[in-house]
Amino acid sequence: MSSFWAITSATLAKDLRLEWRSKDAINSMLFFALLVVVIFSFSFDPTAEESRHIAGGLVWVAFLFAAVVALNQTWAREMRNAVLDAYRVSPAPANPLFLAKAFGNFIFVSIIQALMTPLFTVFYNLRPLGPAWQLIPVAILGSWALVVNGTFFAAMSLHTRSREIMLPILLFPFSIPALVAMVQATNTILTGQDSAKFWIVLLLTYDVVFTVACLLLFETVLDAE
Amino acid sequence: MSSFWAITSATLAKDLRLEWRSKDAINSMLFFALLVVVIFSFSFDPTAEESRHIAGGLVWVAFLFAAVVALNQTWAREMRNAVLDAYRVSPAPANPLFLAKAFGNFIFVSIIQALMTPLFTVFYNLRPLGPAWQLIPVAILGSWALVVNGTFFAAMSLHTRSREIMLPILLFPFSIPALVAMVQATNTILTGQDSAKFWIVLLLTYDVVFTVACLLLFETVLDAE
Amino acid sequence: MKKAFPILAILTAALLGYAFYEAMFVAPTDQMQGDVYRIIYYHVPSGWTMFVFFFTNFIASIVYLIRRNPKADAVAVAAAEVGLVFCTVVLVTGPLWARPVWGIWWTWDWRLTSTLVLWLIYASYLILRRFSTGGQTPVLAAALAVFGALDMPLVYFSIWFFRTQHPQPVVGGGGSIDPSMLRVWMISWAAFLCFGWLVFWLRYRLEIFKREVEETHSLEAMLEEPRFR
Amino acid sequence: MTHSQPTNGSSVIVISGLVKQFGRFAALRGISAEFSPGNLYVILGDNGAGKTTLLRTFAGLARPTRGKVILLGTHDLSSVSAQIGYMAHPSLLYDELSGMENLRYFGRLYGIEGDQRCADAIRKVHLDPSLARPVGQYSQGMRQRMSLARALLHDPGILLLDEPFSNVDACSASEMVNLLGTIRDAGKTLFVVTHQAALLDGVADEFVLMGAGKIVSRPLERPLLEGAPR
Amino acid sequence: MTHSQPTNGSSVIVISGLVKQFGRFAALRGISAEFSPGNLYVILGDNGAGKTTLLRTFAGLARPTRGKVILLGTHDLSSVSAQIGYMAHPSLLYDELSGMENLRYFGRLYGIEGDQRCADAIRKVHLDPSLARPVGQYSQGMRQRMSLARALLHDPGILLLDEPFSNVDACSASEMVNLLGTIRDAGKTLFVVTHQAALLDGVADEFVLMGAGKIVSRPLERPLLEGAPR
Ligand code: HEM
Ligand SMILES: Nc1ncnc2c1ncn2[C@@H]1O[C@H](COP(=O)(O)OP(=O)(O)OP(=O)(O)O)[C@@H](O)[C@H]1O
Ligand SMILES: Nc1ncnc2c1ncn2[C@@H]1O[C@H](COP(=O)(O)OP(=O)(O)OP(=O)(O)O)[C@@H](O)[C@H]1O
Ligand SMILES: [Mg+2]
Ligand SMILES: [Mg+2]
Repeated sequence: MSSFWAITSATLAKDLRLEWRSKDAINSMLFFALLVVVIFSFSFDPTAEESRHIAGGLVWVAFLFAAVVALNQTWAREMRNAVLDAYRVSPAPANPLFLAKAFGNFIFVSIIQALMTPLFTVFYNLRPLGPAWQLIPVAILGSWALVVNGTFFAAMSLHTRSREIMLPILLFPFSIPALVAMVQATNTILTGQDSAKFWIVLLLTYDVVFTVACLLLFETVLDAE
Repeated sequence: MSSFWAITSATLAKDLRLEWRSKDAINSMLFFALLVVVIFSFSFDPTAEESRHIAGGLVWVAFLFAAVVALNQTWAREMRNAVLDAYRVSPAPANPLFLAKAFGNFIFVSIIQALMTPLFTVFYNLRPLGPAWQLIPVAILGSWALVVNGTFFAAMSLHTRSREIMLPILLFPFSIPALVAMVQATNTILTGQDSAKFWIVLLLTYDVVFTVACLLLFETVLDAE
Repeated sequence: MKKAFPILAILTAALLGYAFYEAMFVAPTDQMQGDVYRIIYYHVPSGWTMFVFFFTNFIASIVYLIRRNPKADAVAVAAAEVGLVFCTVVLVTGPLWARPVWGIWWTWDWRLTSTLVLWLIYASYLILRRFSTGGQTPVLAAALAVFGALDMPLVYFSIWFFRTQHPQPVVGGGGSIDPSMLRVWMISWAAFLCFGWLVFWLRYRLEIFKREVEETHSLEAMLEEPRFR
Repeated sequence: MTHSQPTNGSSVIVISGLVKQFGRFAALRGISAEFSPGNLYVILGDNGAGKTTLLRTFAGLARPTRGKVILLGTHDLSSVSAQIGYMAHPSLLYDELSGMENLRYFGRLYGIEGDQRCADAIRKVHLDPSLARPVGQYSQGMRQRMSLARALLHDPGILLLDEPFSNVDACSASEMVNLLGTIRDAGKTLFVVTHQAALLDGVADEFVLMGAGKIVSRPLERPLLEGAPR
Repeated sequence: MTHSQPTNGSSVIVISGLVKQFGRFAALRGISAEFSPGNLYVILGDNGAGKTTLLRTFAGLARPTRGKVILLGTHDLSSVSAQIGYMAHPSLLYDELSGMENLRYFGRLYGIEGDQRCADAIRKVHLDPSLARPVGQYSQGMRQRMSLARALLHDPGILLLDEPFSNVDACSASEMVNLLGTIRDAGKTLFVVTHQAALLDGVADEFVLMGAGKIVSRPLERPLLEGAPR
């Protein structure tokens, strides 16, 4: 078990190193976050009253976009020079690889979130009318939901055959419940009309179910040739 | 000159065939775009009157992000096995390659638009109050604006670290004028309050200026090592 | 060169001080806005100076693309950096001024927006320079600079088509100004230009120096034998 | 045709009726053979004969369509994977990391901590452990040698090497051959696919010739080779 | 040290003072040489000697840091690129397309229409033009040969081949050598980088030995080779 986490952390460290080769990485992410927010502000009139109603949707679309940018990259790196084969011939089990990738993407999405949230708040003049602290579990659970399935399906899509069928057809319907929950939870908290508890519990259930499913199935997906 | 177009069409045909075999770009674009539509329709009441005011922004942000996802793949294919070197040592000029890539991406973005527009219309209950046919030039000019710069900047980001994030960092600031024009034109047509002519002319100018600039500079960028 | 710098620095400091004095004490108080308006003597000269440097960057980039002269590239970096600093000053003084005058910090007015776009474009230019690998940085950056310069007219000419909250340009636009204020404006502008030029020159020297050091290193590397095969 | 060696309880690898199909094309067409420990096997054969495919089934990377692979007495290849070192045509290295960083990471997968063993492995292939350049900027032959270092790192009992000498200069190649000889003498089993059979003349224990998905002859009557193997 | 050939107006390639630096590392350290047409030059040297870098500057893919390359009498390498055939370490082929589809595309870049010439080029390297499998599923040696076919397709006057025989089986390699001989006899100039110098013994006109970014000796006193070249 301890080697399980040792491998996870080694893989995560390696991925972060590849990602953060330069210290400017954070700067570029900050800039990226700024750009996304600015793009949204141009496209929608952020001073409008209804901005609070659509803010939840906007924020999560922005994060989804960041996640897709990150996820596309995740496995491509392992395919170059067939490095994944080196992992597969080693005695290391499959799940640490999966977890490391998911954590890595989670960190990426979280950094973007941390950078973007203040920007959104300022530009859209947001002030949650409900309990603001609830936004934190929503953010964490929501990002994990995006990332855990995204990582899994991105791994599936390594094998072209399955990618064609799998990616849009599976990922799409599977992610909708999570997305709806995130957006609704955020909107409810921002507008303060209702309790977001139901949505948070739904998200939590979703996360648990899908994390377990991914861990159970990942080895099969990885070893499929 | 005829060989110019022969090479362009050969490259375009090759790209379309590759994409048809793997369906990489189309799938991830489609998936992303669908999610965006669904997220927004969940996140606020799409039958509301004001949906018409923000529809332009929604549609174009969705297309912009989808395009970034596709554009990131464009050149990756040419980097595998260093195939780009084979192009560079050949007597073929650089611009056909650029045009073929831009056309290819234009086709992808157009397909996505053709698929999404009915969805948007249904989900948001849109009915343009202005002259609807004007949406067609706006869509064409707008997509080309996104794609021509995107293809160029994606080629540029080949030579950089953290390639995937570089593309939006370069593309977004430079496309803001075009984006604003697209969004405003779409909104004006949908609400029918004003004439979209100015915006269409602005878009056209933008397209012409940047297409010329890309064609003039692409060879330099391609041959930079 | 070494002697010239302190002299120029002192002259510039004096000019800046004089401009400050003129702006704060000599220029008449605005009838409508009161004393807040005095920020104009920083806001507007910074705006002009910023354009001067971005334009320099554009010219230098073109020269680089044609001649491949490394000095042109050094000019381009220095100009972009200094220009970005002045752009930041505009973006900071603008809202500082807008708050008391318009009652808000920021609005998505086309003029403000286009200034923000300008800032974003040159920030992405500098990021590209950081992130590109190998010897092709100057080429890529120069190409990008040309794109930036093309974006600007599109953004700025559209000002005439909009009714904005922001005052119209005095030169070529519909705005007008009191001659005594104009005089102070010109003094501030001269001071800012001198200051900007001084910083730019320093930055340029530094860049050239850096390149010389790299050159020497690489020559040394060529002479020494490789440590292994 | 298939094999001429006596069945032996202590074989490291036993394969029987091995078939590997890719769609309609059969890359391996029913191979049965046994390989005993402590030997250096050289696998020869034309391009497309199935050599790489054979090594990949040994390594557990390709699942046989039919037939069995028994490695160190077990069917469950993943349980003995710590005993396998594999070097392929692609480098199996991260281009963006330096050689040392690469090995450090792969070491962790095998539970190897510390830089000492990584540096040793790099020195074994005559590269410099302190070279900070990322592997993507190595010359082709340097990368090839670094890839061998990766395969050797955890000191495996079975080494599967797919054309280790291609792109390697003559002098380094003969040093590598010596290294392989030493490893064999330490009791490991090696499978070396190569097209430069002459290089391994001095150290090979047995030559296995493959053709069109089968083992054609073994031990090889060596029409191609001049000197007798030890 | 640099070259020992008389200056000759009809040289295909003239290089002078060629330096190529990657950051602080100099891969080529001031090379001057001339190469006359109709010869087959074999470039030898240790890993990392700079052979690939040299070929890439000839092909116009790498811009020299200092020094000049004159190809067929001109500085403007892109104006003579139709005369250059280049084969590199990576295959320069699309993995997802079949061999024929690949060549058909690259043919178009050279203004070659029709399948005839593509099929001929594939047959020259002893592959089957009707093979529908994508190149990514070829064996390494087959891919290597297909890569050579790509370089030969437009019948260039100057062929730059970077280790064409690596991963190629002995029998195909000797056929390739014969092919190169025929091409040379048709008046083309060939530059072949290889670590298997013995293979080319029969057809090489001159051996060029590189070491640490320089041309060390030329013509080579061939300490490594037995037979005399033609
Ligand atoms: C809030 C952010 C603001 C930004 C980003 C901004 C930006 C700029 C820029 C870039 C210029 C120089 C452009 C040119 O000379 O054509 C400029 C000039 C000027 N600004 Fe602003 N500004 C801001 C707020 C304000 C406010 C609140 C006022 C006063 C009510 C103001 C008054 C002026 C004036 C009088 C000029 C000179 C016009 C001319 O002659 O060109 N600005 N501003
Ligand atoms: N994934 C695959 N799909 C389809 N065919 C394949 C695949 N991998 C290999 N093949 C085919 O199987 C055959 C054997 O390939 P293999 O790579 O094992 O040959 P090899 O003996 O290693 O050749 P080389 O010496 O050229 O490396 C070849 O004809 C090849 O095209
Ligand atoms: N892009 C690059 N960046 C930094 N260094 C490089 C780069 N490309 C090559 N080098 C270095 O230049 C030297 C020469 O490389 P080159 O590929 O020309 O060698 P080579 O003679 O072809 O060797 P091999 O026989 O192994 O292919 C090597 O030390 C290599 O690490
Ligand atoms: Mg093989
Ligand atoms: Mg090489």
